[in-house]
Amino acid sequence: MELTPEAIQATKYYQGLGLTDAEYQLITTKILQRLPTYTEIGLYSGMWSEHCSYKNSKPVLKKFWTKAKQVVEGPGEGAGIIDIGDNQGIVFKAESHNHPSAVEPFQGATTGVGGILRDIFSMGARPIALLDSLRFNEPKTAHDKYLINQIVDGIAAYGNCIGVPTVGGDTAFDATYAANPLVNVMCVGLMDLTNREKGQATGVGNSIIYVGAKTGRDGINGASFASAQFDSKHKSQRSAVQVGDPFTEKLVMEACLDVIYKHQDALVGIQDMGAAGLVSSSAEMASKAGSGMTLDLDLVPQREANMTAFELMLSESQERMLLCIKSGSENEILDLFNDYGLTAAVIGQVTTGHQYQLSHHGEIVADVPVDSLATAAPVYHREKTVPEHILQQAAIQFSPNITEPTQILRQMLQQLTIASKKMIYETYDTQVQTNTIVQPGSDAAVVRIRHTDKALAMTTDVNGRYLYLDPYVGGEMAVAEAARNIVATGGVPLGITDCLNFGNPTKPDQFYELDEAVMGMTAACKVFNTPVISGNVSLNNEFNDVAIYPTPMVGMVGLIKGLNQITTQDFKQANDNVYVVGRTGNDFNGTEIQKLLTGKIGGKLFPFNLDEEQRIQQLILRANRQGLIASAHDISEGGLIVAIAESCFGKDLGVALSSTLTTAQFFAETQGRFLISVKPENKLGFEQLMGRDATLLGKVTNQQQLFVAATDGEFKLALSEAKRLWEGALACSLK
Amino acid sequence: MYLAKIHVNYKRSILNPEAQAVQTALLRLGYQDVTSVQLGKYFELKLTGSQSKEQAAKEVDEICDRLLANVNMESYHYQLEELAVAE
Amino acid sequence: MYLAKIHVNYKRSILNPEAQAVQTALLRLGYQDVTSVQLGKYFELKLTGSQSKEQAAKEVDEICDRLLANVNMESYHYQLEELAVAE
Amino acid sequence: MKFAVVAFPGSNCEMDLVYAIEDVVKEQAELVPSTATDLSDYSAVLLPGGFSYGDYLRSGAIAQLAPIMSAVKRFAAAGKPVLGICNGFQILTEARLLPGSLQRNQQSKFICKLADLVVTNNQTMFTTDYQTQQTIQLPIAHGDGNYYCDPTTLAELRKNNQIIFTYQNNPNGSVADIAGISNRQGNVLGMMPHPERAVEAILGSTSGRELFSSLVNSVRKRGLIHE
Ligand SMILES: Nc1ncnc2c1ncn2[C@@H]1O[C@H](COP(=O)(O)OP(=O)(O)O)[C@@H](O)[C@H]1O
Ligand SMILES: [Mg+2]
Repeated sequence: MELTPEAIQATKYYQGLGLTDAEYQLITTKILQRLPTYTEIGLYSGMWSEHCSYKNSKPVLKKFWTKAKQVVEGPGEGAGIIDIGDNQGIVFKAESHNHPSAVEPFQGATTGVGGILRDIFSMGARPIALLDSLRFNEPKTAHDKYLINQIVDGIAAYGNCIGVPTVGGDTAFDATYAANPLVNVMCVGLMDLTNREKGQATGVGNSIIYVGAKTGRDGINGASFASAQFDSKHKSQRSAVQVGDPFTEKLVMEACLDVIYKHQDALVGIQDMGAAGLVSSSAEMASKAGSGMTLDLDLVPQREANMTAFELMLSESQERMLLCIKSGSENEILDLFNDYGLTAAVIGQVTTGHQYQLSHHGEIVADVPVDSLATAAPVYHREKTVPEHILQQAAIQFSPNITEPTQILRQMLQQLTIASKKMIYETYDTQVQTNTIVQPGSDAAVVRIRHTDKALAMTTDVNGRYLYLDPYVGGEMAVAEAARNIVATGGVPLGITDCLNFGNPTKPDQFYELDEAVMGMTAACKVFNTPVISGNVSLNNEFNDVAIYPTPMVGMVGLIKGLNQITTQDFKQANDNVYVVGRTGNDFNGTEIQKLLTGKIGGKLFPFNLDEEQRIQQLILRANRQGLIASAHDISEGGLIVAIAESCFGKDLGVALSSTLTTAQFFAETQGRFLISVKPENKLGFEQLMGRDATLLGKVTNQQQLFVAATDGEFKLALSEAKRLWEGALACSLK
Repeated sequence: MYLAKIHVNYKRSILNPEAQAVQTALLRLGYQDVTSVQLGKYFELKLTGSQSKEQAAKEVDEICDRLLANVNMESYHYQLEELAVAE
Repeated sequence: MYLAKIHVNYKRSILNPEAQAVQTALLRLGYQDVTSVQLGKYFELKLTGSQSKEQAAKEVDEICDRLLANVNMESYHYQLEELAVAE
Repeated sequence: MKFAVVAFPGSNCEMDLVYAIEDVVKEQAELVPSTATDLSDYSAVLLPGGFSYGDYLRSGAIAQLAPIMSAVKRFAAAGKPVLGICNGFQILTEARLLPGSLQRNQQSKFICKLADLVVTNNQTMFTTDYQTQQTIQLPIAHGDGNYYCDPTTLAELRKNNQIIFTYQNNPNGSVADIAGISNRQGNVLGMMPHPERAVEAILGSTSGRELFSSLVNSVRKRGLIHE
């Protein structure tokens, strides 16, 4: 039996659903002026969860810079849209599936991919690429390895099946993610701007159509689950597992795109059912349009018998969409879905007024103002204080003592964050749709836009260690690194999406990290002209009260205006000149070398100059446009020496270089630097353009050796050995 | 030596897309009278180490929990048969 | 109404890569005494149309041959149970 | 000439084939739904890659029951060319138009990479523009690409020159390094690698072009053409 309104109040049942006393008060006294029913309290718990309402993060998200000339649609709809000319737009967004993946790694990852795809095609765009940003523990235990293998398999299973290439991503390893791995997936779609869709339900009498998988009891109230923190005591939360069905999603995607492209006259609005399932999609569609809505839950396609209204509204069964269809056109759309072999049904209507009414078994089970669900959740302005570990930071930079440079290089190449991720991305179909020009393994991935001379560069980046030491500067660096990767391939950055993976916002020192990071990211976005067009917040990433490193994943897309401008990181041929562009400092706090040599990271993060980074990036783009660059690689984790090694591996070419840097400086992670190779005939032109920003290091060679002389020692390693260590490390650690 | 015959199935409330696909295919082939399709995995393991049936059961439980079944969404049951050691 | 309990297994002579993967994983987890792993599929179909057991058997054979098993490499066997029609 | 590209629910390489044929090979290609029953308008039939019916149960098992497959069988029986790529190959084996079957990759993971192949028979309708024993590079992208047949069948395949492509470094455990086989008559070819992904230099390889040009030339030469 369902609890009565009185019993809900007396037992404070709402607390178990994630609502506070004050929130319950607000509903009873201000909004409804009566006690909510069991179904109604469920609706509020889903809609007022962090996942749907952003109640803790809204004030922070407002700080993002979202308006720029190229933005057609900013945050708010399923995903943002950027104009790339020729009446085409690109749509992209990222989504986190951290908690589901910690519980059920394979299905957690698959449903993450499924969810982000729906966000993209519901905008009227065809998904053309996926990227995955993963954070794991250094695999030690069988469970660590199981998590990694299953999460990667899950991403592969869904993306490969549905036929969207997974073209890039990033993977880093740190003990901070041991109990709380991060699984962030980004999708990029391409659309004609004329097909732009909105998730709105307007027009009294128009019909609400449900299409896709039938509703089951899976993931009931997953939105509040995703917003709750983990600890070793709450194993019972583990009921919220959903199974991904990429085959059904493929049919849903093709059918919905068919409706959007060919049945515009019938279609009023379309939205995916994501977090908080049916209630969130329907209430948002009505609220955005200023309409009311009634739904008859008996008409909802159901997989299981005897489901309650609460369960039907809050189920997070996957592969479902909601459409608003003009009255009179219902059969046209139902027939279309039927032809695709999909279940679809009219389940409700747009009404006058602003009430949201649900009936079930002939009774009204909920009758609430629709805006109270969608927009009236309280907003919390959280307190922030500087974390203790930042107050305690030593001001000086760590100074690595490198006695055996070659040996340290060997070890560095095997650090999992640096080692090749081939064994991950080789399990992804990177080529389906036959547009992938630069596959994983270089800096940004490049996907061409068929039948044009344009291409898109895309990447995901963030280094949580930097943010842990300084969330503001680390946030700037995350955006800068993404831009650097785009620029290295020849792209002009267009915009970003993000996944804000943070700890508990009610703890002032953890809220500090979120707030500072967003301000840092915003500062950088303005400098690189990359507005935030979409994103996702994942809070409470903590286990037994310890939060992960603040990890705001940045997903960036850039435009390459001519296919001949596409550049990769691989050295192209012997005798090309090798340069480092940008100044190298003694920047070691938070770096891989600090971690390798001391087993931890610490101290004040090294300084960063955004304008300097932007200036260098502009120079690289200019050199690229003038055709002066043979290869370009951004310098990031592991520093210059790692970038050099990586550029050698692609075409098995060696280098003979010498420099005025110390061996230690070869591991510095100073931002704003590129490793560039230039053909002999372009040497002069390149040097003239770069002036003092480029330092000649030497030449690419045919010898299978990596030889680099520094002031206090040299790196000398057979290429085959270097490559074996770098390519083998990850597989070896997962054995 | 014991032979463990293990069935692993999805829990009732969990979607089984594969079983659903099979049922749809049967419908299309004209088998309208097949009203329900369940689909699970079946394992046979030979255990040579266990001395007693209890010990074998303990090992099988452990193997199922750790590897063969995903207890978040699957349930399992098994039978144990004693085999002549010579095999 | 009949319930068909169907096992589909790889033929003996054929290497089953998935069973092998399970065995390797068991080894890695330390279960050295598991000397053999077989892995197959298990179906339960409810048939509402068949009037007799023979008729049901004929239908199940047909379904297995056409869809559930690839007789190139798999074999199947099944049991039929009569169910109360009310179900 | 006009190619039929059969799209099953869950296929995902059908448009790649259409683009390869129209943009690069410069011939006509039409999508044909799996519910269609007639292929008489076409000179060649292509079964594309992807995950027909999610590859649930077994790859290709449900697709082989689709209405279009009777038409494919008639088309093949008439000696006209049928090419199954990746999932298409799996469907052809499930439909018994080709012997053997495709199992899970040996290492049980999906693999996507450029593979070195050897053209072992250049006498088929699909391979005349290659040299025999020529090494070519085609992308592979599959989870169930591990070709299996019993020893008797393998001996038959060898005797009749039905092994058309082999891997230079076996990526998935296939018997005899098999990457592609034909039927006895040589007009039905199944292959795991994706020639349609290898027709433009900018995508990494052009080794797939000869397969399409061989097919076009053979069809023209044999007068199998339907314009
Ligand atoms: N999880 C992943 N999925 C797909 N590609 C990945 C993944 N992790 C890393 N890669 C690819 O490996 C290459 C190197 O990644 P990374 O070391 O993060 O590069 P960078 O430091 O330049 O950002 C990139 O091409 C990236 O796309
Ligand atoms: Mg990079």
